[in-house]
Amino acid sequence: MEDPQLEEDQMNPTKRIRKLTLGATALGGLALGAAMPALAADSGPIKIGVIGEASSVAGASIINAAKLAADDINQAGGIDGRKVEIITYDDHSSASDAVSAFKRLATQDKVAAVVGSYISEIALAIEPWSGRLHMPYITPGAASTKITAAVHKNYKMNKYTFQGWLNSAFLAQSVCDFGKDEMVGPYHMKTAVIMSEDAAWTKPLDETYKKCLPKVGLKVLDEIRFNPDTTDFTPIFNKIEGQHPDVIVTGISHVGVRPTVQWHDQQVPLPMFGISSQASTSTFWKDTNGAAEGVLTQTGAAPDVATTPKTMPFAKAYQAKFGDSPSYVGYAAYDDVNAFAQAIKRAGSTDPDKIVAEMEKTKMVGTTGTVQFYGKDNQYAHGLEYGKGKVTGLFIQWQSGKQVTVWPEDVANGKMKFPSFVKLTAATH
Amino acid sequence: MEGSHVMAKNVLEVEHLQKRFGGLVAVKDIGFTLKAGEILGLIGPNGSGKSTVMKMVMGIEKPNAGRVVLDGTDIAGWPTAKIAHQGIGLVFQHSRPLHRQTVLENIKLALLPDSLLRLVADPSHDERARAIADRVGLGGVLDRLPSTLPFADLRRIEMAKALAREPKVVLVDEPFAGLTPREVADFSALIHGFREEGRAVLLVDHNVKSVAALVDRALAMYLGEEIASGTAEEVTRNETVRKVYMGGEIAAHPRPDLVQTSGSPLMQVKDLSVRYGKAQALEGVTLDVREGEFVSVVGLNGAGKSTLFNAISGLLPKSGEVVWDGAPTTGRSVAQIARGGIVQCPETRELFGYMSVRENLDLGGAHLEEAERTAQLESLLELFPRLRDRAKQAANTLSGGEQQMLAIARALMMKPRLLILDEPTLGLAPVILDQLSQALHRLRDTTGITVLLGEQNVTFALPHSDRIYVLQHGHIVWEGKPDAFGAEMGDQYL
Amino acid sequence: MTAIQILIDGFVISALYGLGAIGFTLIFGVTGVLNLAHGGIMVIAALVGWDAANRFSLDPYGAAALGVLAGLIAAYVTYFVVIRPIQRSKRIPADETEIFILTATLLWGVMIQEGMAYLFSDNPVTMRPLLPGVVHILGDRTPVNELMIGVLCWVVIGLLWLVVYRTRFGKPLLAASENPRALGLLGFEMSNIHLFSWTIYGILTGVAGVLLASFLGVSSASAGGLTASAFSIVVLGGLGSVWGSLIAAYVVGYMETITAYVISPQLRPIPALIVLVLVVYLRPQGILGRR
Amino acid sequence: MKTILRSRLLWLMLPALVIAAVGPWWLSAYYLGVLTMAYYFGVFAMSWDLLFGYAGMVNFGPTFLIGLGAYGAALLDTYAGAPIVVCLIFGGLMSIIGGILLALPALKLRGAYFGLVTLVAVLLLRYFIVIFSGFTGGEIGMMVPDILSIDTATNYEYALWFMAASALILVIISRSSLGLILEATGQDPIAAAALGFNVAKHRLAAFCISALFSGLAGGMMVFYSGTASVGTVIDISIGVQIIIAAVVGGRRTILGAMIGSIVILLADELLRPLGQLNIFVVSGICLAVIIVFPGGLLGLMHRQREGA
Repeated sequence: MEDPQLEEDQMNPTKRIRKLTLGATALGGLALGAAMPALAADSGPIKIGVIGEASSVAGASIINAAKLAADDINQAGGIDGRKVEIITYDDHSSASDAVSAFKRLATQDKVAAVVGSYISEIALAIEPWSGRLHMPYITPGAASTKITAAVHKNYKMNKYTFQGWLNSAFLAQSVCDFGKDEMVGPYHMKTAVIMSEDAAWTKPLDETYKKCLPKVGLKVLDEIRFNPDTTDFTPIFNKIEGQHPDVIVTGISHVGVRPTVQWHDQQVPLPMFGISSQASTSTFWKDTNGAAEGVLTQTGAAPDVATTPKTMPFAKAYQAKFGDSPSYVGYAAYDDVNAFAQAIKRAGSTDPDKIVAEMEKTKMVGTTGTVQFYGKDNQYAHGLEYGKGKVTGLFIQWQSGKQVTVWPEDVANGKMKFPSFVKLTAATH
Repeated sequence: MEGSHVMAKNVLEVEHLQKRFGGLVAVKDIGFTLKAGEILGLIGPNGSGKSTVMKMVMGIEKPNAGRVVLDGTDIAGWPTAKIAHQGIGLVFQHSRPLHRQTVLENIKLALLPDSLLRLVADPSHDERARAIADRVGLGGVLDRLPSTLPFADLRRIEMAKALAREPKVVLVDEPFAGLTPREVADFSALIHGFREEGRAVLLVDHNVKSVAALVDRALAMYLGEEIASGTAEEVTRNETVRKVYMGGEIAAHPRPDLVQTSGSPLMQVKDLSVRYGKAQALEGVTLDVREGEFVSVVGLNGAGKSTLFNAISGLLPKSGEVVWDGAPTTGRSVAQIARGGIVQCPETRELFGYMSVRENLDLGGAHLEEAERTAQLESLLELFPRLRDRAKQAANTLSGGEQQMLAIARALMMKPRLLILDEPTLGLAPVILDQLSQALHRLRDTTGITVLLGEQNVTFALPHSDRIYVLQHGHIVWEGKPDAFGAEMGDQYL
Repeated sequence: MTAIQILIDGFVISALYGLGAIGFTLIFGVTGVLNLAHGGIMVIAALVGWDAANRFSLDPYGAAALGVLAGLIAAYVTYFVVIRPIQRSKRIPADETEIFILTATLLWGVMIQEGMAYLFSDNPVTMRPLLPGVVHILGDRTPVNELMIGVLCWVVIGLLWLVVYRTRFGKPLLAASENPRALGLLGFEMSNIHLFSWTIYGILTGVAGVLLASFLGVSSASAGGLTASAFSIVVLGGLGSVWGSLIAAYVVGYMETITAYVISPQLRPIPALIVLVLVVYLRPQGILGRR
Repeated sequence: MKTILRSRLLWLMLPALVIAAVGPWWLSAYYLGVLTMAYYFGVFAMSWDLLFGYAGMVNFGPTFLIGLGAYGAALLDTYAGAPIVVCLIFGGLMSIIGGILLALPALKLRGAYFGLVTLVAVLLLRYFIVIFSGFTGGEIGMMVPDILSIDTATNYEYALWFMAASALILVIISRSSLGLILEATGQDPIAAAALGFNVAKHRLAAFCISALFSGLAGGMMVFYSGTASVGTVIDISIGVQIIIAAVVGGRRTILGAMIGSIVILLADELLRPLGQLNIFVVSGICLAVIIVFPGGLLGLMHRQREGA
């Protein structure tokens, strides 16, 4: 305290800012954001940062769902009386924007934890920073197995990262399970072609597809990976048709509208099932002008299916507040904020290591099932646990403008229906 | 100095130089020699190919055939930078100095070696640059930025830059364009200085007159060919040269019946001045044109005729006033002036080359009523029957004469009240000139149109004209009836 | 079978490329402007058309018309707000106008892209097909809409040809691309001609955007890519040459389609890009460029 | 007059550098991070301005050079485990070699054509990286094993001094004999050739210098963020941002490009609370600046001084 300047600064932070602003005009706006005072750690609201892709339907629902979760928590009295405050940033679907938003949340906004992004590339870019900055981070949608592999391999460094949604391997497994029950079973289908976009999350997806599809009786004739920039899918469908499979298994998320519309317009006679993330959003029907009829996708939950007691109330509240129903990422983001809130409550502090320790103990009934994370010795360390009684996801199909849940049978509220141009016959060869 | 003349052998020998641009032969078999300490004037009107010759010597254009021998080495076709190293320098007409550097730095630039590794200039450069600046008369403005200098000083910078490389041969493009008489004297002295240093100098200019006092010899070009060479006096007296510049015998055919000396003129140009950047192109020009009159503005290339016409047409910013039909045209757009009745048929013709003859004419008549347009088209095709035959041909496939007729006809399609004809004879063969002359005559006699003609070729202009203005260096120096021209101006013109 | 598919697909894609590039080359030829916000204008037409269809429950044709109108308005805004102030600015040296227009239209393109993403998200959207269903041509199954789009492209190109070559409004456009100075001397106001060419540009680009949305789908993020493809095609064909652009569009369209079908959809754009580089190196004026 | 401007700018830059150097004492870690990126962008923009402002070449593909440097460094680090300094130098070399291969045939092209070739080069590099995704990480990008430092302040100082050194060297070059000749060739290549300067040689030299600094900065950025990805070092949009920064800051000034980058990236961050619209607003402001003040920010200072 010898330095009077320092003392003054501490006593009057705003004055310090003003002084710096005046002093550093030569550097333009440099000083404007300077030295935001650290809020005392244990009073005031608990802040949770959210990074979303506001321009995409899935990313936007991260932001919306997180806000809804905070409202619900606050309505129920907050975390030990402290309110939860959500601070959101748009990353414009860019890894560098996301990283700089993450840094801003950690170092300036002083949040306790961050929920962010459904894009694996972005989650992978954030992961090292979560380690470096000791900032607990969970992705509500990124499915790459690399995220959890990094935690497993270097736990000490990467333990701050969690995967709040099923990873690609589990997604693929659930697709295979569906294929067995609904494609091989009733229609005696024997062959499939995999059609996936070239992205981080589809690599483990395709690998698992290639392992588990033959196990359920679907021979993989070909694996087509295409650039997410692709606009014209005619050559791809043409090539697939040339191989005469019974069904197309999809792994698409960055694209969705184009392949669906072109599948419909060209009347490709093959059914498609698998992951088609955009089809899980409620605007997909409008975006495709109804070409989505008959499209199947795996998703986290459906607004009219009570996967857990929490599912429908959340979906209703979301619908009421934002006008459309949440995408699969929305359900996960809602659960993730709640998981963090509970972990903070149990930890009794916002100390990152304590939060992480409590997150690892999570066993919470969320909107998509019971949320639990694998331990550090599992190859999917800090990944969302998959399986009956945990989280499995479900399959929905677009029928006449509505998403109908068709699998698993215990929650299904409709039967599969395909447009007339789709031929549901087993292979002739 | 006299001694060096005798001993000097040829520094530069140019032989059988030829250049084609597509189908057009721009330079045909040109040759000349230059000794150290000699000044050669390369003259010719616009489009004669003189600039192309200069560019080929400098390596800016590659010759199709011929030799350019500098000190025994054939440098034809070499890259420009290499030719510069070999000892040829060029003083550009349009100076583009570095705007953010001072005069001194601009001169130092020229002293720099062509090396990537020297980041810091040799300290001796400063001294040399100052010496050069003193020589060309820039000593007092060394630390000023070019944008603050008058035009003549900008040209001095160009001169200094060329000098800095110590060239054996100096090419000077239009040495006196845009200069005042005093400055002309200064520059003449400078160029004289080159000779005294033993450099060979090639002056490229429109006409002999401006360089006559300076050159040892001159070579006149026309349509890519040499038409005369010898001393300046010989070239001036040469029959072909006189024909090219003046058109041969001076004869006048004014219309005595046209007595319209009273009444307000159709167009009055009042104290018109135009500057190109810093160069004064036109100064205080005043003239008028009355209804039905055929007025000619004669002057050599570069005197300012096109500048005058472009200023009248609103293409150039100007000071002074153009009064048209009683009201100043200030503030009107080019198109408004044209639709108002002042239609220019420019020197460059400005045809739509890829469009047909008919389409060109239709564009000219686009503002007329259907019936009127058809009638006008018919009467013009009467006047220029060749155009009728060529109606469907693309304009750029026409011969030069046909293109000129098309340009005139297109302007006439607008039914102008005043037709401004700029250099219609440019680059045309004598036979075509006759046809054009006849057409103009018929036009004058049958339609009663008002014409303002700009010409270098006095012989072409005189027979049609009711009145003549002579333009020199941007000034009107003479005004009168055509029959007085021969006596009062004839000798001074060339 | 594949050959016919390549033939039909390539034809339609190329026609769309051509239509998208014609406006770009026309506006360059007549007014000397390289509009790097070109793709953005196509995107505006597509997204506004799509949104209008949903919002007002319009039929596909009404929505398309609204989309084209939006493209036209966007073209006017580009001209009056971005380009004309630069062309008339006294502070910008004449020889630098070009780089300023390039930078300004780049920025404008970014603004359009971000603005559209804000309003309509960056999800790709497709306009309802003008005609639904498929037809079988020599055993090949082709959507009627695709054929319809190919035909419509050529109808629009034909109309453009009629306007430019067969009406008194069109001739000055052609003339302006050759010699704007002469046009002024013949009493044509250049500002009117510019306005007219931006009108044609807006309509052409709007139609291209709407048809693209109906065929392949458009998102706000497509803006940059569409500009790059129009730019490439126009340079390949010769800057300012309408017919050159059409030829280049077919060269690029078929090369891409053949690559996608025969080699791999992944490599689709590569051969065309290499050809583009070669052409620029060996014949910078492009296929039909004059200079 | 001009010398005054020069020295004034320098006098202004020195205290600014001192203020910036003690940044870690008075700036939040977050702003240090933002400025770190801004400094690397500053080097990109200055390299671009050397080409455009002095040599008169409009390079639409600065990210071609940056990407080569970034990926060159990243690949060497990942597959050979070389020390960071070696990787950086290798990246710079890759950038120069790629720059020469691109520039040699392109140098004779004018204006828009040169621009187009550089643009296509970026597209080709991008596809190249995507096609060899097994090696390069494709669109996803690749993680490099080494990073400069995990400490924000250290990273900040690295970037600051790298930028300051680059700025100094580039300013010296731009005002050296070479810069003078470059300016002459940029303004009027024929007149420059007539003065005996080999225009192609000097343009190539400018291209190499620009490539070297772009490549080094690209490599530094990789080791700062720990990743090399198409979206951060190659995408056309990054190139657009660089060009805009240079023009908004004031073309032909080198330092203006640096200032432009810092101002734009900071503005981007300050406006981040606008969410989705921040890029829209920043672009709009830049558009207004170049239309109303074509001289850019530095030009604005110049004008005021002239007025005074």
